[in-house]
Amino acid sequence: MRQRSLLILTSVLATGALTLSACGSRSDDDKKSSDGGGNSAGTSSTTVVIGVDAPLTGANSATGLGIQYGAQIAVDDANTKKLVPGVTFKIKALDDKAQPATGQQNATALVAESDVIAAVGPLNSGVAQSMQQVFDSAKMVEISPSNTNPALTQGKDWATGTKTRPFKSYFRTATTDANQGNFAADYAAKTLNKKNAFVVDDKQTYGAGLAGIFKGKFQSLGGKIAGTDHVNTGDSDFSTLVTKIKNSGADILYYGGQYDESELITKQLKAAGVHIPLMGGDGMYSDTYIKTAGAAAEGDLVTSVGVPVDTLPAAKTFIDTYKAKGYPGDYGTYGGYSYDATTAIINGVKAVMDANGGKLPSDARAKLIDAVQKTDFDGIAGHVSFDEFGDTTNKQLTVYQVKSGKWVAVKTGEYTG
Amino acid sequence: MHTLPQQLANGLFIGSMYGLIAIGYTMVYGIVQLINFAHGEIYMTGAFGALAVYTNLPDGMSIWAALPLMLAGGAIVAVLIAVGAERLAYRPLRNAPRLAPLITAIGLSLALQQAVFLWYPHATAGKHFPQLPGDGFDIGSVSVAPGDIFLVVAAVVCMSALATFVRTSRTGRAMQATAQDPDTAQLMGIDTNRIIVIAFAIGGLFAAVAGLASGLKYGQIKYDMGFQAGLKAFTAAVLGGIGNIYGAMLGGVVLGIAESCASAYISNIPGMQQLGGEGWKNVWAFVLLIIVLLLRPQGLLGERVADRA
Amino acid sequence: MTTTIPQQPTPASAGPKQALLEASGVIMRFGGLTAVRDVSLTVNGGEIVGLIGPNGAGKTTFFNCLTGLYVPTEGTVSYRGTVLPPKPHLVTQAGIARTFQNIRLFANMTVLENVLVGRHTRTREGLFSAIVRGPGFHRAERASRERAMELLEFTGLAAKADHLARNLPYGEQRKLEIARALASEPGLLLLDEPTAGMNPQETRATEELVFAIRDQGIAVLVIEHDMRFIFNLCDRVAVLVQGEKLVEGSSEVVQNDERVIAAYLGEPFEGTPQSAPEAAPADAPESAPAGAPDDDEAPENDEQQENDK
Amino acid sequence: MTDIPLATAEAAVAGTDTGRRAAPYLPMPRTAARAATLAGAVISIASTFMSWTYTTDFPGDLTVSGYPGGLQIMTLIAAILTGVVALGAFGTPGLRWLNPSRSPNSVLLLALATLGTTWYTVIDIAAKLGGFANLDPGGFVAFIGALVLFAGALGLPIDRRPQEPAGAEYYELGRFEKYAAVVRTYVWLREARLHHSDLRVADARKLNPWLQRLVIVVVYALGLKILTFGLATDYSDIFIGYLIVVAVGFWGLGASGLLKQFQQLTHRNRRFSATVGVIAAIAYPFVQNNEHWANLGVSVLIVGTVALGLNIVVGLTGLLDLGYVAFLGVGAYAAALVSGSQFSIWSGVQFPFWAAAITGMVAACVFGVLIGAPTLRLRGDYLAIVTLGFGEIFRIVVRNLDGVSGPKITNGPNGIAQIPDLSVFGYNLGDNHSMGSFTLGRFANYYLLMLLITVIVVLVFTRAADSRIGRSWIAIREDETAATAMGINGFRVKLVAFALGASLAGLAGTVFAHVTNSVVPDPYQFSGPVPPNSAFLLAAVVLGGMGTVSGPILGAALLYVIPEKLDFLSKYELFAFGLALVLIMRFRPEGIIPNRRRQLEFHEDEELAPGNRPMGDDTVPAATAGA
Repeated sequence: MRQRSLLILTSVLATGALTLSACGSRSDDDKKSSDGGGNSAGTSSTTVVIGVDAPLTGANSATGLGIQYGAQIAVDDANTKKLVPGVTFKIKALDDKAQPATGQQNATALVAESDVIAAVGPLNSGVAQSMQQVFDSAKMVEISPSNTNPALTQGKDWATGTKTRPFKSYFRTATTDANQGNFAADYAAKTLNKKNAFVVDDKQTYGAGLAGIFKGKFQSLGGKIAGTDHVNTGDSDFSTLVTKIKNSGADILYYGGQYDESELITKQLKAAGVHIPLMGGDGMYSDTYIKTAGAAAEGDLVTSVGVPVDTLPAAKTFIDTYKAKGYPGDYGTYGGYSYDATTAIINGVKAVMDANGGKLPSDARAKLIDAVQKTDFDGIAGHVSFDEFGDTTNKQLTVYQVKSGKWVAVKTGEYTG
Repeated sequence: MHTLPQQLANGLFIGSMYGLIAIGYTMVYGIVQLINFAHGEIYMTGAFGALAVYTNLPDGMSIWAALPLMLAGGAIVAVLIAVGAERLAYRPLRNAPRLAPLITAIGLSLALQQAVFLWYPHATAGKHFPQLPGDGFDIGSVSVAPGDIFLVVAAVVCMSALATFVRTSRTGRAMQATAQDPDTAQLMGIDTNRIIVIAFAIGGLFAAVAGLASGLKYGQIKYDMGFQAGLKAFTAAVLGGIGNIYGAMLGGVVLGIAESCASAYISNIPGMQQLGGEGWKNVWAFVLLIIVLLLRPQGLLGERVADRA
Repeated sequence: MTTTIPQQPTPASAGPKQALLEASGVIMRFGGLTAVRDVSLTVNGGEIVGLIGPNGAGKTTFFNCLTGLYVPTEGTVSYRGTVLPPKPHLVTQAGIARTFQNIRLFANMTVLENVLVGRHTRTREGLFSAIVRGPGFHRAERASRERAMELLEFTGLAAKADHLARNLPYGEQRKLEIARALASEPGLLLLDEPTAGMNPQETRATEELVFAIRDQGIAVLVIEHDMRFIFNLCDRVAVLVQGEKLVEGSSEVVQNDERVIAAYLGEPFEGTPQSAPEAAPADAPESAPAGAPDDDEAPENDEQQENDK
Repeated sequence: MTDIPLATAEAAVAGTDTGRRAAPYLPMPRTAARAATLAGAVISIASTFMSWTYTTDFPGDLTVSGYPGGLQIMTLIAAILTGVVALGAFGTPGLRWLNPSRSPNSVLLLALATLGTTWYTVIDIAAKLGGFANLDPGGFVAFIGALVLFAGALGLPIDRRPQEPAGAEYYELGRFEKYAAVVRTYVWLREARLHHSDLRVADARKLNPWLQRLVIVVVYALGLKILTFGLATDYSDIFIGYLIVVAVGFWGLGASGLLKQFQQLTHRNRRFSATVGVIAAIAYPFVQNNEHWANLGVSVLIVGTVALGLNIVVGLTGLLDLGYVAFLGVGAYAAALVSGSQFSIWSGVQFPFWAAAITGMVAACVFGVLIGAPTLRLRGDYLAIVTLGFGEIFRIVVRNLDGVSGPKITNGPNGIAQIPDLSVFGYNLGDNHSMGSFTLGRFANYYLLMLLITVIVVLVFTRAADSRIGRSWIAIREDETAATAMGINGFRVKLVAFALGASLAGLAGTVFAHVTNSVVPDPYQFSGPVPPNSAFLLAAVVLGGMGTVSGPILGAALLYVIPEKLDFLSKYELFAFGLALVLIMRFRPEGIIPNRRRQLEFHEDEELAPGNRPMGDDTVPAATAGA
């Protein structure tokens, strides 16, 4: 008796649910199409949406907003220049708060929206790991302007030379830790003639990766490693570490991580009377570093990806636009890469449409993967094209040094190791 | 081992800071048996209060002249927040089940941290803090920075002032009585509410001193500096014997020295090469806490109380 | 109150005159204060023993020593010839149940649930069987509920089984505490001032209840201030003064002992806490240290405070 | 508390006091009030068929005449509901069942919902588009209609709190008690409060059992519809309107007694309603056939399940665990290690899901015991701080176990990536599966798997709570000394609760690892902008209701969905979070879904007659302070 009643009611419920869902989806469709109608009333163009995923709030938001508005400017440029005739590009920016699970939710949200064609982002390599698969199963292009973990494109065993590309749909316009770390080691050993390096990192994907690569390369160039240590992000007292460095006899300190900790380390280091330069990656390339560390920062070095922006006219225009629009966030770090990544997508869309007689094909997302793979243009941070792993072929790097309280470019080159 | 004196000094400096913050935990706990989780954030707001005063001072003012004003500013902010939290958040919950004030404290801690993050100008990243002039100098094999001197002097002055206050003043004795037995103290005509407010205020004041000292020592303050510091300070308070003000300072110093020695020397122990260094120091601090709780749950200076089931 | 408690036969049921509880040489010191001095006491099967004494005589402290809430500084407590470990739950497990001077029910559980908690030691169902809910679990749960309902019938609370314990009137809360204690199927029941705050009718009813319990073969040790209650009820009475056992014997013996009269002389039985030195009987050889606090209350308060946190 | 003793207690109070008190807030003739209410409802309904604004710029396109859209639908629904419930309250035959308590309070609250959502819309249009000039006549009609409706409802005889006894003292006012004006205002405010909780309603259990079940099914289906409707709203504006209608409307339905009747029904048909609830939950990915919402559903279930595990520790046993998310992490890492990911140190090892789940549970349980054993002997406060420390340490340790600064286990900061999708009995959860006209995507699959786990955890929770061990947990929470004196081995019982909580979190962690494809150390922290983190889990428990089953799940859902829908708030989320914890503890410590016990525990004074209120909050001796 009970069984039968259950059965009947279940089927009633199921029918009900089906009816409801049918209504629900139809009314949604109605609304959407009427919305679309409203929007397209003025222009007769298709709207193509490019998703952006970055931390837009929270501690990393300055950099994340730089990514968002970098992409925004690229889209605005494409729309005003009518780069792809008949297409209006729009940005849909989602906030991943630097958390993998949120990044993944954003990825599914972007994938679920049919007018989103590709995505730019995310900022953090850890977040990218959760997003790659979602985009890949949807055959949707994802270009990160800032992920530096080599494993994202070259697979787990990249360090041993056996590189395999895990996801065909993932690209990046930033160069990997491998290039930057090697370039830094090269500069430290050959140009600065340092023999004995102390290597510290913050145990984050970026910092630990960079430090590990620096260490390997520095040793292979005949340098000695005086010691290694790892700090916790958020710590402010590094006196123990400083004492260790002081007694290690190192003549350079390499730090893999962000300026939040390194500015304190360099200050405490020099306060303890250890006057050796601190060298780091682009995570330290910030004016805040010099401001907080004060005189202690003098002589410290960073490597940064790309050539100095003021040497490229396109980059200058970008920065001027960014400032003129009054966008929040930090365009300096990854804004240019974000612009280039977005432009690569826009160019890809153009290529896909050209091949389809000027219309967007139904499988545009999948076709875009091939188109982006063939990207080849001059962006604002250098030449943009992707190798067989989806990595940028632009391996331009610059070393900056603090001189009289300012970052000054001391060497620009390409790592070709 | 020639680095030992320096490492001990490093531990002493950071430990004094823990100790100063731990006073706030231990006094409040001693009187109302409440772990004021938000105390770490009070330390943070103290530092930001001091910075706010500094940024509004005329340019070119000497840091020595600014220092008392900054201290006053930080103290006012921290004490107001501490007392306000007591009055508005904790006091209404005195009769509530024991989880309620703990959860309130956590909420308060989050809200304070985020309030500074959101509304203090440009506080989303670290804020630069003014520095004492002068370079570091060496005492024997130990190098010391001006910020360290300020910290140690502040800790010593604060501790002796507090000890004198508790021992000799009427209010101080009332505090001791309240900590012993609040009911009886109230029967004896002690206004327990006032005593509780004073405990929160002293905690806030000491936290502000610690916040200022931290800014002077590191040159950077951050909206999230309170969480770690609060956790460490609470550990220090437990190590020293919660409720005991001398224990708080002792616990702080012990914790600081343990941390710096663990970070410096554990990697020298065969088989533990990888487990030393800065990265593991918080782990060792935690292990120390667990060991103390296992072996001497009443803490180093705490009294053995019957039936702590 | 003539309902029988259907009692599962206890395997080692002690004979009427067999010693059930033997406390020998129990000493309890708190810091410098000795609350219980070398007290020995025996309770035989089927007996009702009273424990009286002025406020602060150490009665409750002695109780706490018997039930493992305090670890006696010296001395042993044995039950049916086995020395009891000083752990409350093991003492209950062995067969000694108790009530508290200040009622300690599980206020937010229903009356029935309170009694079911008392069944804890007499049931075995763990987490796993609770989750799997096999037939054995249902059987045990049903049996527990039946037994609990019997006890509620016995104490006259069956109609209120679904009420929250906190909503019961005072007298019924006392009864519920007794029912809860009986649920653990004790051989010995310790009652700590079961009639405190009761009117004469309620006191009579409690007297009946205690007799009914004794008639089930459960020995009772009871602390009380109400002399009439004690002398009506008890086969034997022990008098505790200043932590020491002054006299022990039948009601008449105790009633006529002049030291007892001296100890109580002029002292109201309830109410104002007396100051110890004056109250010290002339012939008590070692008088307590001057200003010894009211030890009957203090440790209990302390312990309660600590557990309320 | 069951109905009978409550009723008798109230009766006792009523006997000595004035008893029920009903008075309109706006004095007007009864017929006028009724007429205004109905007229307001009709005007509001009519207005939604008109155009409210000129441009389509406002979200939801309110320019169309002829049929309602966007926020107009909210006004329409609220107004219809108000109208029919009002008719029910006025005794219209055939509609009386809509308002079983016969109290106009429900009409007032529903009118408030209508007013809230309508005025919000109108003001939002004006604010977004720059002034009231952007309103079409329809907007003004709606504005007036809602006002008339609300005014009419204010004129109805509203059931209120009994009058305060003369000379009552208000200690909670502190030193302000000296000022007569303050006290008068305070008394006035106290007396103005609605009071309908004790109204008697017809017993729904007398209905035909078949009808009872039908009602349950319909209500669950409606609930599902309301939920999916809310999730499908495109704009945060519409969602706010939706929230106003749902929250205030729910309150109104509570006043009408319908919720009480529904509770009676679910209580009577407990097993049946649980089954229907589960079926409704299963229907969710079919009804809401969108991968993003399925993903959100998975996240809500994961966090809700973990919060439920935490509820055993916090809600039942009364132990505050502030590092609970670490156990989720332990489970996730354990599952990742045996998942067959090439980044795992045992990259060849691939356990079937059931084995991985057990691995995760066991690993988390071991950690739970390791943390609990030294601390559970001590006071509860120590546990809070040690677990907080453990939560932090977990992240640090995991970050260091990469072979460089520690043994190679977790791959350090890079975590374990490319965790393959689960396959259960040959059903690969990563693939799309077609079922009739539905396609179940990856996240829908995981949603269903996670739902299974949630059901298991709910069963574990309810069964454990209602057993010997569960009673001992609650006894420990209530009075640990008394509990040990009743023969409960406090340490052991607490350890069991702690380890069980940890295991359940570990179980959820195993799914979490597979859903997110990777495990990295960062999410497992004390507080962070997004779940899971310990503060979030605690907030879910506290917001939803400590000690209840549905509370933490509802709490998790709200904490997920509200920020998702109101994206402009995301910046302030953590701040709001902290503030919410403080305010909830102060004003509604029992959470949204109060545990029967907890509610009494927290609001004891209000259950008593006003004159019997215990001494004011502020004069309590410090003995119990901070307890």
